[in-house]
Amino acid sequence: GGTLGCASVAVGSPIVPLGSAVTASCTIQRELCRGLEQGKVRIIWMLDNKLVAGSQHQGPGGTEVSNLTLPRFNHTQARLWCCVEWNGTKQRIGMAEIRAGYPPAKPLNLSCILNLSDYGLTCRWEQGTDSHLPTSIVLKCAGSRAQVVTGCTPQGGHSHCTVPRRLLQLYRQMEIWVSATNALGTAESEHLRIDPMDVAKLDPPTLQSIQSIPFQTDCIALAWDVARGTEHMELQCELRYRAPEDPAWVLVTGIIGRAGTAQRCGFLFGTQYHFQMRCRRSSASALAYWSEWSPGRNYTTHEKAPTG
Amino acid sequence: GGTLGCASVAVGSPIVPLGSAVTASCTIQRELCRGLEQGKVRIIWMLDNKLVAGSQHQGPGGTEVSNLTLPRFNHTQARLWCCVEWNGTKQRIGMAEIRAGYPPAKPLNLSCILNLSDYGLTCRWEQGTDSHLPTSIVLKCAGSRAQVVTGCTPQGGHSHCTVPRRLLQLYRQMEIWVSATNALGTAESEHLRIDPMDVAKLDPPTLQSIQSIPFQTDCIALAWDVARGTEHMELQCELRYRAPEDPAWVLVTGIIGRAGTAQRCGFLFGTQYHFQMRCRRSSASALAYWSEWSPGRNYTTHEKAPTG
Amino acid sequence: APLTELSGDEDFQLFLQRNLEFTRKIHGDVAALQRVVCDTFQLCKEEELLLVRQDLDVAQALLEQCHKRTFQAETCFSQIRAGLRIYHGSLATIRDLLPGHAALVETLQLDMANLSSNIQQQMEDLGLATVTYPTENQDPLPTFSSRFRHQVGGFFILANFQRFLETAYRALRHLAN
Repeated sequence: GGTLGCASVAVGSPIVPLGSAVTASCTIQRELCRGLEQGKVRIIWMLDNKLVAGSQHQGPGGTEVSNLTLPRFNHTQARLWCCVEWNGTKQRIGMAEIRAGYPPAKPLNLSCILNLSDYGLTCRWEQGTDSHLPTSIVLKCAGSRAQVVTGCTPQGGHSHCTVPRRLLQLYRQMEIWVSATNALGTAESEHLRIDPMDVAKLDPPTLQSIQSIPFQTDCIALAWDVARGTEHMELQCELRYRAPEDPAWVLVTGIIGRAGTAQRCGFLFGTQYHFQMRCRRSSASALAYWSEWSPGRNYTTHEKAPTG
Repeated sequence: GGTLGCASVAVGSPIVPLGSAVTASCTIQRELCRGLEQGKVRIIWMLDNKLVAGSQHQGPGGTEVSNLTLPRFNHTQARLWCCVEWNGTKQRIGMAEIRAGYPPAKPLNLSCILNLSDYGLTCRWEQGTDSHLPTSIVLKCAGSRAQVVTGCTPQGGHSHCTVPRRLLQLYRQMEIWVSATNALGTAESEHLRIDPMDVAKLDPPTLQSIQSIPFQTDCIALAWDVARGTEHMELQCELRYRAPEDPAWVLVTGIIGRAGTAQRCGFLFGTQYHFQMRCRRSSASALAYWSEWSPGRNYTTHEKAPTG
Repeated sequence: APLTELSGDEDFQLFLQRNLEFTRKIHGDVAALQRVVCDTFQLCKEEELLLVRQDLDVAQALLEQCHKRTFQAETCFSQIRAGLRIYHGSLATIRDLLPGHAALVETLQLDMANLSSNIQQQMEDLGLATVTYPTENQDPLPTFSSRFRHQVGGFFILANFQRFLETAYRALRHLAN
């Protein structure tokens, strides 16, 4: 607490749960207070700028002591002033800062995405109710044997941060969680057990060419390429198409393989179709993210071939 | 010049004024050139990819020397290749890069503005004709005793840069100029001798209220406030007003003082007027910038008071 | 020529006009810092802290030769420069107290250094002897035994500096016609 040499303010704890009781004492050693040697010393308490009543008594060694109890402290932050009257003025001679709040809330909905351009792992979560206290929040990242714990710290009060590549173990399970700590306690989110590659977010594939297969004009052949940087991956892709006036997409799933072609029949003749494709790693994890749908490509099928 | 050990190319100067003569020599020490020991050595010159004729003769110590003179070198940048014939092919065995251009042009129309939000001094100038040569351009700033020369360097080929506050001397004359230097010379702009405060660009004042002065209804009183951050300055302000249908503004000059009110008479009754105000520092310098005109304010004067 | 006879000298008058405004600017920035100390630490009224002040050794620069009765221009200028240096150093205490306002404190220190060198150059222009201070300020910073005394120390550094600026301002204005 604030000590003047001549006055010292002590509080039970500078940080308390919101609504709990606060006790404080102000002790004045008169012989150390120039100007307070003579006459009666009347100790006055102020909470921020509001007078509050304490109980004053003589303490050991000729000191004057005033105790104060605030039964329900419901300020998140306040200053407790110990004052005395002197030459007709109220002199502030001691002070203690008190903060009140809650233990940190459990961070929820932790999810991560691996950005394939720099292999940084960006994780997001929901912070929960404000604890009103300085709270340090850290994303923690441990190899499965948890020898080394790395991670990242969100900046500027955001609820996301990015673990740089050099702190990650790729192609192996890691444990990832958020830890929030303040003076009143610590809370941890669920622990994600994932291989960062399982949450890789791919760039969409690109539809290179679409042609009708000459003799069956209701079939088309489609050539596509995977996004740069994903050539080495086992991918699972999907194709969707529809004619402009169709409300619903036709979805073709289970296109496997790294790059290549796909064939599809049953198209109407002389009709313009809009095609899009997307891919994801065919890893076992349910968390795997689909890439965005690729930029669309239009293709108009042949008019019906003259029969006979 | 580029030396191969066995061949060395020397030029008079790697950087020459555009259109001036260029001389070069290529010296071949046969015993150092594996493969050139036997037979006749024929030196061939190429300017970039064009053949040019040199004059070859025997040099000291069994060397072969070829001299070349280009009377009017009008490339801004070219490579001079020394080659020899070998096994029926043309071998490039030496090279010298030559650049040509002009001494830097004198930077013109130097002007500066002090931005009052961060007290950075931004100066602009005109660069003049391109010298075609790598030219370093620096804005220089010296206290009047020129003990310390600071300034700034324009980025990305721009003709402006900003001297940060910590490199400025406020409320005292500084000398500011632009210096351009390349291999062929240096050029300096005019030297500005100004106190940075003299070129401060103020934010406009704000018109707080406009009222008719009750008994002389053709007069109005106008209250205005100076822009934040200029409260300590001696200001010189101007007011302008006009009725919507008037083509010309009425201009009231010489309004002095930091914040305050101004009175003005001769207004028509029951007429809406549009008012604007602007200020500048009333420093002696003719360079002082006016602020923009303040956002306009409309005010409709009273109807004519009933007479008698 | 003694400074007071220079009232007609144009350069000297320009120097005075410029640095009167500069002093007003610095005074305004110190007032802004005082408002921050009041808002942040609830330390607003000097009369409520007189007892505590008796126990704190806080920098205070006196300007005896700048007061009307004992006015001596040349010495007054030197005392202003010496005072600016003392307060320049003790502003570091304020920067520690108010990390969120470090930019305002640094601007204030830059302005104080500029004002001091403006005065120095003017004195040299007038052929007066001057002191050149080393750029880095080696004076040890005062230490405080508690956050409360550190905050009150900061309050009084600013209060003393405001009075110093007001005295210096009156002296400059006395020289200007």
